[in-house]
Amino acid sequence: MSALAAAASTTSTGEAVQFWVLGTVAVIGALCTILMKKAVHSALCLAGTMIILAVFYLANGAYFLGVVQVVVYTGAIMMLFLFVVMLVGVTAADSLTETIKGQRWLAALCGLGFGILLIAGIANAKLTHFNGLGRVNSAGHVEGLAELIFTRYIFAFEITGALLITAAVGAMVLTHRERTERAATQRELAERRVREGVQLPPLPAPGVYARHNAVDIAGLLPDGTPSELTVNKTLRARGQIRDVSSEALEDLKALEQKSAERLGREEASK
Amino acid sequence: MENLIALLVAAPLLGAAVLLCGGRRLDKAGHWLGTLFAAASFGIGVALFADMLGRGADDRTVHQRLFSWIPVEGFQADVAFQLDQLSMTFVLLITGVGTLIHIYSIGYMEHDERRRRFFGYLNLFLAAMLLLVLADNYLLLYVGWEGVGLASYLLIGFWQHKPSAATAAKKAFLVNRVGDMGLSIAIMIMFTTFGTFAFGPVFGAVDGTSEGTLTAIALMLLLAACGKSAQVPLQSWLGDAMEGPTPVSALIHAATMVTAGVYLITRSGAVFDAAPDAQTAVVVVGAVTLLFGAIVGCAKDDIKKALAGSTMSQIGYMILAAGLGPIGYVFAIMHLVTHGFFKAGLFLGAGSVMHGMNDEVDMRKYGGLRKYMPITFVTFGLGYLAIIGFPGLSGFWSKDKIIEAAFAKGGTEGWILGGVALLGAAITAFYMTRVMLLTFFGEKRWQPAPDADAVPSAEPAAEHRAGQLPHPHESPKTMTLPMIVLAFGSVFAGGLFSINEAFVKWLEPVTSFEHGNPPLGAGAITASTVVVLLIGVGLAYVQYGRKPVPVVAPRGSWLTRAARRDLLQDDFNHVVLVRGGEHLTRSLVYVDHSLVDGVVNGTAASVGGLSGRLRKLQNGYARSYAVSMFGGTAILIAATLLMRAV
Amino acid sequence: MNPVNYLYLAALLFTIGAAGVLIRKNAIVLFMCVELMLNACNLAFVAFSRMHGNLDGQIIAFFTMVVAAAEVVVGLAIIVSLFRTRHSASVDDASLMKL
Amino acid sequence: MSFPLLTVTAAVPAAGAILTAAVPAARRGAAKWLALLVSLATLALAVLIAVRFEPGGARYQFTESHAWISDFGVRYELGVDGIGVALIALTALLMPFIILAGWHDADPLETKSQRWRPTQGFFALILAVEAMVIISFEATDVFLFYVFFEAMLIPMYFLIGGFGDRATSSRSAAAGGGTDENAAAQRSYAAVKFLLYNLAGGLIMLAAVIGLYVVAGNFSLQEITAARAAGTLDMATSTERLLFLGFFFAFAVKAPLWPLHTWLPNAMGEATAPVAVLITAVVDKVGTFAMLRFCLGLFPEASKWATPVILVLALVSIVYGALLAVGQRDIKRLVAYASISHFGFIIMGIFAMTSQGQSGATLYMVNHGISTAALMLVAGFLISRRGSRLIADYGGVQKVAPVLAGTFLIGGLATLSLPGLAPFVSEFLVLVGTFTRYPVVGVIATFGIVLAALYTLVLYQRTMTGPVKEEVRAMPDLRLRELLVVTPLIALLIGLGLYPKPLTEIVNPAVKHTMSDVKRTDPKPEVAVEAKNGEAAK
Repeated sequence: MSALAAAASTTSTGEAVQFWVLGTVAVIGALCTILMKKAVHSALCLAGTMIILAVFYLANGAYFLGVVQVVVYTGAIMMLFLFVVMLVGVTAADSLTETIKGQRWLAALCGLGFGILLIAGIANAKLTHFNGLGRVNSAGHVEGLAELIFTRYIFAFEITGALLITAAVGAMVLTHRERTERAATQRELAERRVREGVQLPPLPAPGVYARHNAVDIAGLLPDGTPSELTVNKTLRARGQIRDVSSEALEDLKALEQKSAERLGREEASK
Repeated sequence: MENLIALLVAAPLLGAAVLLCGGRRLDKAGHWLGTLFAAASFGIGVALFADMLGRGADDRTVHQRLFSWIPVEGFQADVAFQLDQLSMTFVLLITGVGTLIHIYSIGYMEHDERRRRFFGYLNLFLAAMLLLVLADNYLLLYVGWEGVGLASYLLIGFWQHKPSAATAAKKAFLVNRVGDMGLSIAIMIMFTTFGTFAFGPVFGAVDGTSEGTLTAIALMLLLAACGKSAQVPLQSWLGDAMEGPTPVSALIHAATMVTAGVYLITRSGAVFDAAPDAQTAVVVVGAVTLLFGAIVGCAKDDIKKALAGSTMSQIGYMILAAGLGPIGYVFAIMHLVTHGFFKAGLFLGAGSVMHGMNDEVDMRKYGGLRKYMPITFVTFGLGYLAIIGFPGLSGFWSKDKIIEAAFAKGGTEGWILGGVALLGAAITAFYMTRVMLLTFFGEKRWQPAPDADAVPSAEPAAEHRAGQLPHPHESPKTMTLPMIVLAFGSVFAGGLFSINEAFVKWLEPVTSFEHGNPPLGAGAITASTVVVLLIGVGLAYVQYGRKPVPVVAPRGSWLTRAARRDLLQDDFNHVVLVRGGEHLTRSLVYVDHSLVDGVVNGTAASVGGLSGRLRKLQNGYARSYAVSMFGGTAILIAATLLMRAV
Repeated sequence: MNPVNYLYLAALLFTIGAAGVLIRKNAIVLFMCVELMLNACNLAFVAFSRMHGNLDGQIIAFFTMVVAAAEVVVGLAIIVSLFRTRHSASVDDASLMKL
Repeated sequence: MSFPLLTVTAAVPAAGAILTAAVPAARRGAAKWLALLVSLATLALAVLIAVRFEPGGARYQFTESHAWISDFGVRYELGVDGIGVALIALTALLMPFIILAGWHDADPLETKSQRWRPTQGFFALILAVEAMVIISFEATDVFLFYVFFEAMLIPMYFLIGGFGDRATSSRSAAAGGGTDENAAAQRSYAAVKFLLYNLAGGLIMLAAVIGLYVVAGNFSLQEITAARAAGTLDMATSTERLLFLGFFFAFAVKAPLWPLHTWLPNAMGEATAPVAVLITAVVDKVGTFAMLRFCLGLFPEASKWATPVILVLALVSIVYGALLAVGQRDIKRLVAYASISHFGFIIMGIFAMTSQGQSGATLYMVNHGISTAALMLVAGFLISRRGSRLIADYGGVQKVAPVLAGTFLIGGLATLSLPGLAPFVSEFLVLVGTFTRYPVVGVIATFGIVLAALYTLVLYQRTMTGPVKEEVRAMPDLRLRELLVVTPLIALLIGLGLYPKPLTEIVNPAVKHTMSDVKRTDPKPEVAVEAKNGEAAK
């Protein structure tokens, strides 16, 4: 009996230690997933949990699944999530304040009740029988899986294939926007701007007092007040303008003081 | 020969069908056709009569079974006829008087554009009435019973454009229906008790049946008789029924249909004889109606309504006699026949008078007509003498026998009944003399006919004569001829019947007969009858013959006023039944709308309200739905666990 | 150690994921929670597969992954287009179902 | 395998319905003729069934049986007994008259304010109802029956809601204009009410049907009845009662029995007269028919258990319906309440459980169909002439249109069960049959005949007699088409009244079977009579 098969049919002390340690981490990761304010953080926590689950799969003798879990789930699906998070950006939806009356209480109640019931159910079930995978893996684990997939589950397999293609096409249909009219030329844009007369010259550049990432920082007008015009429309809509006017003034003051000191020192050194 | 029985009924029925379905094409000849069919029926009747006379007294009953009518498990109703002496008597009376009245109607209805239909209805009536008396079981009798009710309804309401006529017709039918209810319940009891309702088996099984059951049957039959024969308490329709054309009043509401109750009781003699309590009820009804009708007759100024009161009273006599049992049956029928003659004659006479008087019906506006209408006067006069029981005329023979039989009932009862009958005779004499005096004697009190626009005129072709003074004239021959024939009957029929007790012997095999033993001698009773008769006539003469008659009726005593209003029976009906019924139906309509429907609509509304509340749960937030899904799953798991645990 | 513990863990993770669905408004996070639930199921399948000694559980888990991939693709596409039209990724903003 | 006569009889109108619906709008006149022809063909088939039916033969004849949903033992099982034959004949008979009477009811309207009405649809729906009703009378599989029992609600709903009476019962409508919307609202209220009532009944029945399957294991009426009779199928008393109530409730709504009746006056009032006839003369008969066939056949003990209550409800229906009819101001609603009273009689006859009562009830179904058709269709002709359903809007019609008035009177007389007309035979049988077992009930029900006279004659008096009203002065008498409708009906009323034997002969054996289903025998007469009626005369 190979080592692989042995791992799938018995539980060693090592596995127990691994379960308790990694299990704790997985639960913490799951909790972080639902509690983290930022979507990116949630995604990262979830990815962590998934990797732990992959380890558990391996521990349970599901080697193929364990690898697939890492490759497909953590590698592909979670990355897709991150892409979308990037596309959508940080939104107001991230706020953890509840808007539906009683939703949180109900959710807690249901969650608690559900969890207790589920665990009680498992505890109630007679799960004393423990076979291990030794026999079915005798001809090789992946071969065993393949045999099942391509014999008994062939229809399901084919249909999931069709489903995947459909999903891919569906995603394209949903996200792709067909341009229905000719794009306006530079001339036309310029003429429209003149006609509307709202903002004739180009918009002012943002981040006059730029430091690190100036796209979301409004440029200051000569009197020191920030001008929203200088910030990207999208950011404006999301209310993601960072007002650094006071900070900038303080910086200026500090700079002046520093330079004054230096000047003073130079004078003194003279 | 017995195969002809069906033809008796079929002939007028065919006539009715032809006339009613024939359409306008028959308008010209319709009345002659109708009369022909009636006469044909009479001819068949006479032939059958001759045939019957040719056989022995005990062998005269014949049957004809046409077909099985309603064959249902345990229930056999046949269309079958039975012709015996009793039916024969009726057949001759119905077809005979019927034919005469058909002839009379030719003249009377001359100006009516719907004359064809009138004759159709008359034929329909004859057919139904013949069916009634010829049926050999109660169910078929019931068909005829309701059939005459229908014909009566159609004929009373013949002038449908008059609301009063339409109302009177409806009332007649409704009151009759109450009676019919009695008959149908009686049939149901019979079926439950005997398993059949044919005459023969039922009468044969009377001996082994409890008296209670028989009394129930008899009382229900009495209820039926009360309805059809206008006996208290179901008499109220007869007065109103005078809204119909006069020949109808003569035929249906005097001579034939209203006597069906007497026929029913006589026919069911076996049942009544075995139920003495019911017989007492019959006698009481008869006696009360006798006086009731007579009193009403005294107060009415409308000539037809006065005669209607008289009819009621005379049928009271018959019912009284029929209630006396074997000592009375024969005389009830005998009075029925003689009454058929003289009352039909009287009505035809009244019709003749109205025909000549612009359809005026108020006797106070007649007077002195004997000079203008001699034939009418003579025939009416003979009818008058017959009805008051003038010695020697028909009414005398039959009524006297009834009074004798009443006394012969025996005991206090007998004295009371005899006294009532005598009193009735006196009042009869009084009111008939009053009618006679007001109509044919005294001075002229004619007035222009009422304005046609104000009151839609009853009689045909009256409209163009409205507003003119009437020109009383003798009626055409088609009208006078029947009157003359009937007058002959009024004079001689009673005498003929009484020769050698011919009528008693004729009917005895069917109705059974016992000689009554009145506590007084027959002579004494006859004498007292004549005495009370003279008193009645004398009083009337004092009241109406000696003094001028006011054209507008005086207010009169409370009794007069009550009698004018049919002794307040109508008021009672109106207040209790009509008003009560109206309130009941109105409140039920309300109940149906707001309670029965309301419960359902209320349920719907509350479901709607509830779903309005529940709708708030559907707030559109996907997460809320998720909570319910999640909670639902939790509950399902809990339920599964519980089920496993139990 | 009893492998049933894997089932308890799966139940716990599933419940956490479900609770996340209920309390988060951000569609993307919500989606992640769904994925968490799916993974929890997969864990249970795998554990059962081991207990019963056959591979069918693993096959189902495998199919779950595939379907989850498809679902994520479409779901994220929906989120993106939703965001384009409504400028928000909050599931509460798309509460038009009550009409 | 013999010729599937029953299937064909139901299939002909079904196919006719499809064909009629497919007639292009431009040739809508052809749709009418097609529908008429189909209904006549169905009538011919129904007559064939009636002629070839052997009263002395097997209980169910012309049987057909095919598997339908074999997993649940649902079979396509048809068969007719005498009661079924009588009712199929009635249905097939009335249809041509209904179609003929409704000839112009679905013509496109001139006024633009009202919607365009598909003429073909009207006739197709009528034929669809016919097909479903016929198959309900034929089905001997409970599930099959249930399906069509429910399905006929759909075309009926559209017939009531979509092709309502143009005349309204509000006074202002007669004056003209402005109330189309009001009428449409009333109509849709009536249609929805009809649908909801009957659906509610049907759903409860569905539960009972499923319950029956659970208990009996199949849906076959014949098998279950036989098993019940042989004692091989035991039901707990409470189960049987619950199932019985489930079935009975649905039938009582359909029939309709007090207090489940309120949908009928609305539906009949708002529908056109032919559709009203369709409701009360044909569709509602399925309810009473099913009581006789399914309630008594499947649940004899429970039927006996429920008899007292049902009889009381039937009595209430009789008296209450009649009293309400007296109080109505709307002609069609009056007829509807009269029908409620008559349905009380039918149900009373069924549950009296005597031969006379049940034969009477069956005859009553047929006769009531014909008499109500006669009265209602003539009333419809009358209403179409004046555009008002209010009794008070008429008066003196007799003078203007004597034939119309005459036929109306005959219809009315049939309604009040005048002897000599068909309904008398049945009503009397019902009364006698009830009286022999429950005398008090019989006597109280007899009051119904007085009340029937009251409402009929009041209606006739107020509409037909009296001075001629100005608005009816120009009213034309019956036209040829209308005469063609009324005359045969009246001839039938008279014919069946004088000679109902052909009908009773078909019905009697079926009643005998039903009586043996419920294991009851007629009460014996108290006094033995030596000679039976009839023999005495020979």
